[in-house]
Amino acid sequence: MNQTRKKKNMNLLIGTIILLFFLCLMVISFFYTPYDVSKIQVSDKLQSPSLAHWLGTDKFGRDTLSRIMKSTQTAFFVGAVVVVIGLVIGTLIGGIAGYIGGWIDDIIMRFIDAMMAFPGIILAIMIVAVFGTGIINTSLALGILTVPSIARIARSGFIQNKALDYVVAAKAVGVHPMKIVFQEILPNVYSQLLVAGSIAFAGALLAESALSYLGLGVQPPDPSLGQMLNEAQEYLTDDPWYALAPGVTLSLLILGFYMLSNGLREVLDHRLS
Amino acid sequence: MVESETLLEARNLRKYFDVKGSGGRKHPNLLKAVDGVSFSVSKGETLGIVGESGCGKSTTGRMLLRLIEPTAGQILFEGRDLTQLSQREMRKQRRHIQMVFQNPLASLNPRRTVGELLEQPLKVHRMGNVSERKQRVMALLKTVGLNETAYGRYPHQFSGGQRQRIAIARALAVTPKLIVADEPVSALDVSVQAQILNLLKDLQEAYQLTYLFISHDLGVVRHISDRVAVMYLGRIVEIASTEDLYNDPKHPYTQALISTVPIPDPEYSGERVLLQGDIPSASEPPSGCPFHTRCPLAMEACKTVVPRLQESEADHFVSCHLYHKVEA
Amino acid sequence: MTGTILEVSQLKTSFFTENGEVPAVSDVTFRLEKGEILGVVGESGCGKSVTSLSIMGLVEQPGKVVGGHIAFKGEDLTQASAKKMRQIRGNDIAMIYQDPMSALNPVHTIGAQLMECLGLHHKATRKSARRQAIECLERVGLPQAEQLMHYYPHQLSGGMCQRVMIAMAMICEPEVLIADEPTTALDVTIQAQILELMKTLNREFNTSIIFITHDLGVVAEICDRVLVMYNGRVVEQGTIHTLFKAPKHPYTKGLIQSVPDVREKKQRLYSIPGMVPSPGEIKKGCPFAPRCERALAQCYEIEPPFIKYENGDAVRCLLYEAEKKEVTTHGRIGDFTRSPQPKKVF
Amino acid sequence: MAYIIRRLGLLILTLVFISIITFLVFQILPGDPVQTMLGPDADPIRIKTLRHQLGLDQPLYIQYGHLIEGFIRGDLGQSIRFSMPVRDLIFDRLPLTLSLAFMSLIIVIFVSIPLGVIAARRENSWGDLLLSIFTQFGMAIPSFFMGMILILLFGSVFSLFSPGSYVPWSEDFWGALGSLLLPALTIAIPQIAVSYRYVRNGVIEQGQMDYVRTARGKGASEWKTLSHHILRNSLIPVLTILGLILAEVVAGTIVVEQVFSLPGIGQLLITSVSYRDFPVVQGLVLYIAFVIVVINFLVDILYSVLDPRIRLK
Amino acid sequence: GQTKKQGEAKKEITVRMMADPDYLDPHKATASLTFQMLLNVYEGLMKPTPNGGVEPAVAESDKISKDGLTYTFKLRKGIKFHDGNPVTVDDVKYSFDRLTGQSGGAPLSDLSQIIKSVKTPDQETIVISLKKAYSPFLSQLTAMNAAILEKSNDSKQNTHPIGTGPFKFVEYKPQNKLVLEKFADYWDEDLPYLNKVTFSYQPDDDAASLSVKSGNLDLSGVTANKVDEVKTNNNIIEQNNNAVFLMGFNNDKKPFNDERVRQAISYVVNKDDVIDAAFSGHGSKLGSNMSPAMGKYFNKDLVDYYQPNIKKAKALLKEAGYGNGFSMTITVSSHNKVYSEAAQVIAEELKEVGIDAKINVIEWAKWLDDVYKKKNYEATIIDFTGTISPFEMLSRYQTNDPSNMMNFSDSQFDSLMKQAMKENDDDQRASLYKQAQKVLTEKAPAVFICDYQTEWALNKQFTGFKQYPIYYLDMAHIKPAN
Ligand SMILES: Nc1ncnc2c1ncn2[C@@H]1O[C@H](COP(=O)(O)OP(=O)(O)OP(=O)(O)O)[C@@H](O)[C@H]1O
Ligand SMILES: Nc1ncnc2c1ncn2[C@@H]1O[C@H](COP(=O)(O)OP(=O)(O)OP(=O)(O)O)[C@@H](O)[C@H]1O
Ligand SMILES: [Mg+2]
Ligand SMILES: [Mg+2]
Repeated sequence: MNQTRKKKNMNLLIGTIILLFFLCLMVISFFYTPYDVSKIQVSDKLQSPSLAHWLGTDKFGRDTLSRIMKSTQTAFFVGAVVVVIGLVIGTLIGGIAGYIGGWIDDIIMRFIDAMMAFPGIILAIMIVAVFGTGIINTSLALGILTVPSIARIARSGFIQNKALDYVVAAKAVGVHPMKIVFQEILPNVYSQLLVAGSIAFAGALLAESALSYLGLGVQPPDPSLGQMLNEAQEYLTDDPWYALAPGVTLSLLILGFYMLSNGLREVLDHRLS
Repeated sequence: MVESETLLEARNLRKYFDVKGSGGRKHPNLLKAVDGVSFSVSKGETLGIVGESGCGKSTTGRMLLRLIEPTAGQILFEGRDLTQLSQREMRKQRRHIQMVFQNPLASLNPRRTVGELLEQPLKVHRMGNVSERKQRVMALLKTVGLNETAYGRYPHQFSGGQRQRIAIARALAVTPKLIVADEPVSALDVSVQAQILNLLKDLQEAYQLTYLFISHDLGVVRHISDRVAVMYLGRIVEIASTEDLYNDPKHPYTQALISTVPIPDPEYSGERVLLQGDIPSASEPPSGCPFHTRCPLAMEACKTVVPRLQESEADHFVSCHLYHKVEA
Repeated sequence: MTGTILEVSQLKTSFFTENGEVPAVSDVTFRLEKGEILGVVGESGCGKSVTSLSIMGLVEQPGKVVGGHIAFKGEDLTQASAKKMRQIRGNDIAMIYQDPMSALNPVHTIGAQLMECLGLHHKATRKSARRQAIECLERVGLPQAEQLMHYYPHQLSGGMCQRVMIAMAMICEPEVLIADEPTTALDVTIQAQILELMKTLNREFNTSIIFITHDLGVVAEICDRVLVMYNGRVVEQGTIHTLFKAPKHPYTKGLIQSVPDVREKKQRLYSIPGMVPSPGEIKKGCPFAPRCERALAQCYEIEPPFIKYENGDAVRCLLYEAEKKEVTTHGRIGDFTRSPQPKKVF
Repeated sequence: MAYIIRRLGLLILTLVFISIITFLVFQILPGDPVQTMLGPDADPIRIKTLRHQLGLDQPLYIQYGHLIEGFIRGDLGQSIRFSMPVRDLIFDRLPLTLSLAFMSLIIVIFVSIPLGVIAARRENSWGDLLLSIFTQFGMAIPSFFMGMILILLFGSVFSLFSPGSYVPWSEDFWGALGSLLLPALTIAIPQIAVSYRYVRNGVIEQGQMDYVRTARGKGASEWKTLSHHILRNSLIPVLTILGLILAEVVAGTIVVEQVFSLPGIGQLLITSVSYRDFPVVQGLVLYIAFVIVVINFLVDILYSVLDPRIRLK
Repeated sequence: GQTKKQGEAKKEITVRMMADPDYLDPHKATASLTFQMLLNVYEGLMKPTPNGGVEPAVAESDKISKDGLTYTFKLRKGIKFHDGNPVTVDDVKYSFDRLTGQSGGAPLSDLSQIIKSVKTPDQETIVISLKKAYSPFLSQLTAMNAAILEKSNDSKQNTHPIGTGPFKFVEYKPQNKLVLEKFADYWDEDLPYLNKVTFSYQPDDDAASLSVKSGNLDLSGVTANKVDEVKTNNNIIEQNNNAVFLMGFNNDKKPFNDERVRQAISYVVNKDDVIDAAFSGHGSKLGSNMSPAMGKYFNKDLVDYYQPNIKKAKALLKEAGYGNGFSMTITVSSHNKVYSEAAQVIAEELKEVGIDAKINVIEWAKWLDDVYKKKNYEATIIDFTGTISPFEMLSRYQTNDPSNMMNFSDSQFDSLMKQAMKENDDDQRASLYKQAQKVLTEKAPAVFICDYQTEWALNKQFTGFKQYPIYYLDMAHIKPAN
């Protein structure tokens, strides 16, 4: 709308920069990290940042920077799996509920309500308890948790769109209902889903770290930021660096996704008006 | 007038919507959007439907394609009752009946190029192969007066009038027999409106199209229609050939309607029939004649007895007790 | 009864968007006489609303009045302080809008909204404000005004809302009423009622009204004089008689020609080719030139001057510059009834 | 009235779903409550006897049946781990969690609304941009990390606060306030960002409405327009969000109670899951869900008070 | 914490409660943390002593028959329950009947498999006869295994605990606090010194150390890295826990059914590194399933039996047919970080001999189910908390023992244990236990890592902390410092 050029989409800009930075870090970590990520050298433990260890070392004497680099792999993996699961299942459920409506919608929505009223972290703990911890299971559990909110967004998108003239027009032309759902409506809901997806990505990182904080998230030897924070927590007062490094990284990553989502929203709103 | 072949006939169409009554009463209110509408459209003619907002024009139009399922009634298209068809068969039938909507931007999927939009009906009805389809789309663009460069562009890159041309082209793509045009020019500026009206007329001539033309603008309807039906609160109150209707309106509502249209002529001094009050709500329609609450000529009988649509002169039907005395 | 109450000269209002300056109104000049109804017609986007908002001092960011003067009873509103403008708004100049439903605050009662106006300008007691509000509602023909005071806008029909809007505008008995498409959203039968009401009010209170519309029929019915706007400019100005009987500007002529008539069936409507340009799109010459069938080569080069006639009429067209002196009396209508068949659109 | 009955019906359906989810998850959850409670050193005979005494050797669906039967009678059952009524356990912790949630909500409301209004008034200024980045950062910091930082700052550096030293309101009002302030802040900060966005956008959106122009057209001052016309209307959608935020807040207490070692509902819930204390988990989850659903219900009612269009429909 | 006027001796103490008691009823309770608190409330016929032995409590004296089958106890004179009622032999009999299931209910303890009968010939004598000789029987008679409860309190043992200990129960709020108060009629008239003991729930180590620092907790275990922070106001007492922290193998599963593989791994694991990483260096290395806290029963020669030696380990693996290593999973519980931390160190070290160890962290409840009960695992890391009975510490390695989670089976070990059970002479028994420990070391059913230490921080205003080889915070002896 009425924005001046200069400040336009700072969100998108900053968000993209942050995420690109971490993406680069991740790509580099596949080929190179300053130290072996899992090499334990107890004699080097709990060092403060130095030239040798830019971000210090952890209580096993492992290099924090290397571990942070490596853990971006985990972060992006978990986030991606969660978002894919959430988007695919959520869109399917929400789309069906929204397009068909009636009692099917009622039942599905009550179920979704129930899922949402259910404390997510508890459900995650339960799912992890059943299937075990580890990167895959954690991602699956969090993916399932993302389904309700995405389903809601998808549903409202489908409801909004199905009453619009272009859908009626497609019907009038004789297009099959399934095609209407997936070829006509979906592309118009996708911008909302895109935003929801990037929020879900941030949410996945948050939730993974919360699970890890409770000791139930991604497990060693896969390094994860939440798990690093969990380890570092007890050294907070003496070695704040130990906790701050992964904590700040995590916050920045999540910030990146939030800003990206807001930026996207601005772009999309902008295009609509 | 030459008796011509009937293309479409609507018999006693009704559409009642369930609306959640206040406080969620046990029986939801029935909103009688369309309450027993019958008319027929002959091949090659244009039937105009006018009426104020909410009187059920769009609902009627959409029911003809079963985009809204009628609550009751029949729709005979070339003798076949469309209401009896399965969804599948109905989808096939839609090739013959197409629709043009009021808001051209809303009725075009914003994420499809004009090319895709125009090709879609051809694909759905399995017409031609890829190259034939593309050829046809190009021809269509030309027909409605658009440049070939429009093919790859998106609807939002066009002006309102151009968009309406695209919508018309899409409706034309499958060579339909009937086009239901629901207020196709209401959203347009006067100068563009004229362009589109002319286009519609030219197309009708060129392809022997039949139109059901819905509008609330009496001037526009007069300009384009051969016959006109006037609706009020879900019913047709008068239906006649355009000339008859405009020159000799029978129903008090039609008379009032025509007389209140502002004329762009400062010297015009026709008498105005000012109606009092508002249109009643369709969910709580008055008893008897729906118009009696505003009718300057209302009689006792009008409050209780529902008038029927009857022929008062040749091909001039009106639903009013003034013309058909109520039998006691 | 006579005397100029509002004089707008060379008003220019622009919006400063990310795509640069959008001159929504680039040259508007007119006078409003006391007690008259001045119509403003033009197609969508030609700057009618922005003109009225400029007069009210309500153009919002990123818009700005960048030139010209608005003289209200001798005072230049473009230079007035915010406080002064607040005093004038609602009290001396009031406004009503196209969509009465959305112009009323959905969460306050009709009564509260009516009385707010009085509270702002006359330090009236609640009781007298209430009495005045009820009177005002009755004056605009609303039955059961007492109860109506407690209603919320959504409980009223469109027509009733528009009456409430009018009552609200009239409650402080302003000298100028700006009505921005007050009947466009209404049905014909309701429109007729509202037009009748406005005529009555104009007569009773001698309020000057600027009546914005794009419906030429409405103009003919209610206005004394008309401005025709195109692309942010007044292209023609005149009494309704001269304008409808002897329009000068090719645009005005085209406009009148392209309206379908309820009284008779035209074989074919005249249509102005092309489409309305967006403000600022045409940088040079007459903005109507690309659509004008009588455009001359220079029309694409020089911006035509605003030619004023002694009787108060005016036109902005190069065609009339030469004949300036001759065409002081009414010209003949029908330049176009005999003009060649319009180009086919396809 | 009918509306309320309908809502009540939906509420019950939602609760039934929730209880089924909990039940199903517990059905497949590995682990035995008695063994978990007593640990690996426990005497096998003792474990067997206790399992029998607690009725845990019956199939879970029968236990579930008993539990539901109890619920209908208004009895939430007996905790396995604490051998005391679930109701007592919950009510013991409720004051803490509720006051935590309430304080967070108050903070959210009193910070986000003024911030949102200020940002909206200065739309697209640098201040608006900074505020937007700032609040997003608040959202991006995981609550436990935020908690850690706050503890580090206020607990260790400034020694203003010591975690885990919760005193009930009844014992020491200021002490309770002090011990809940940081946790409440931790929960509130990300929600401030959410609410702020809605307030800001609401104010901007409502500011462009016709009726706002009407108000200005009447000669109303900026302040009057804002307070009288814009704010009230823009708070209506914010209210719905506040319902969601409250749900988030309630969920947020779970992690935050863990971080700050506060003996509230959240802590009870987590230990009860890990100890497989099915009656407590079922009771708590239903309780939380009930609270959330009821809150949404109240929000709807409040909604109709604020918005006459809904009231009279 | 209470802030009393300066100079006045503090008679009330706040002690950290790490976890809730499982039951207040001592016959039902099992968790060592429960008894850490409840041993102040309840007593058995015997009570533990700091050196690992037992001494008479509710009983005044005991006599054991030659064949080790009959134990005769005399009831302590004038001993009272907290409600003021005198303790009678009926109460004693009631308590044993309740434990063994004689009074109708199901048995609550495996004492039912040892005890034949409990008789009360007169008002001050209790005679217990056993089914078979069981030398550690006396140490089974403390409140941990056989608390003496009041018969008339039968239905309320769990909600209104009544015992004979130095403190009486006041109130318990789950996840909040457990409050005890001085029992004025305690049989040992000198004890206790304090008026009130509050166990305050604080599961989080960091929060606990902050509370200790701020004086909200007077007695609490603190993690090693926090010791310096709390030193100023507190005395630090280091205590061996008599726990055995180990990595156990599933001795039935390939390749761990081959003792050479187990020995090889024992040669790889560097216990010092593990102690450093998981316990910040605060632990004493172990060689077998016994801690130095057990005094004379501890075989100290075994500690350095396996020195880290990669060459030897590789040779052993090669011999066993795993020259190229193999992959394995270490399943650990999530309820404490030390397990996964130790696992990370060990996994890293195992890489050196080509063993690829994955770490699977699961919930405690799942661990108990999968690993402990179903024995569905390859290797796990866990700690066994100590008891005062050396027999019990070793018993889980007997072939048919129900708690033999490692599926260890060795006939030599079994016969040594059988002998020890019958042996009445304490020194003889000690030597048998030492031999059994040696068998365990050699056969390596597990890598015995360490007995970790607890750093107790006790507010300088108090003294009198007594160490026991079991989880027992003896509050009766704590007194104001001046
Ligand atoms: N899906 C629906 N559910 C409930 N009521 C409906 C629905 N669609 C239309 N209506 C109601 O039916 C009546 C007729 O609507 P319809 O759209 O046919 O009117 P219309 O004559 O086309 O009006 P307009 O000129 O405003 O387009 C209206 O009162 C409308 O509120
Ligand atoms: N906030 C704004 N930002 C940028 N451009 C604007 C803004 N408001 C109006 N305009 C431009 O100003 C021009 C004139 O708008 P205005 O609303 O006055 O038209 P109008 O004649 O009232 O049209 P309508 O008949 O549709 O109401 C439009 O072309 C529009 O693009
Ligand atoms: Mg319609
Ligand atoms: Mg306008």
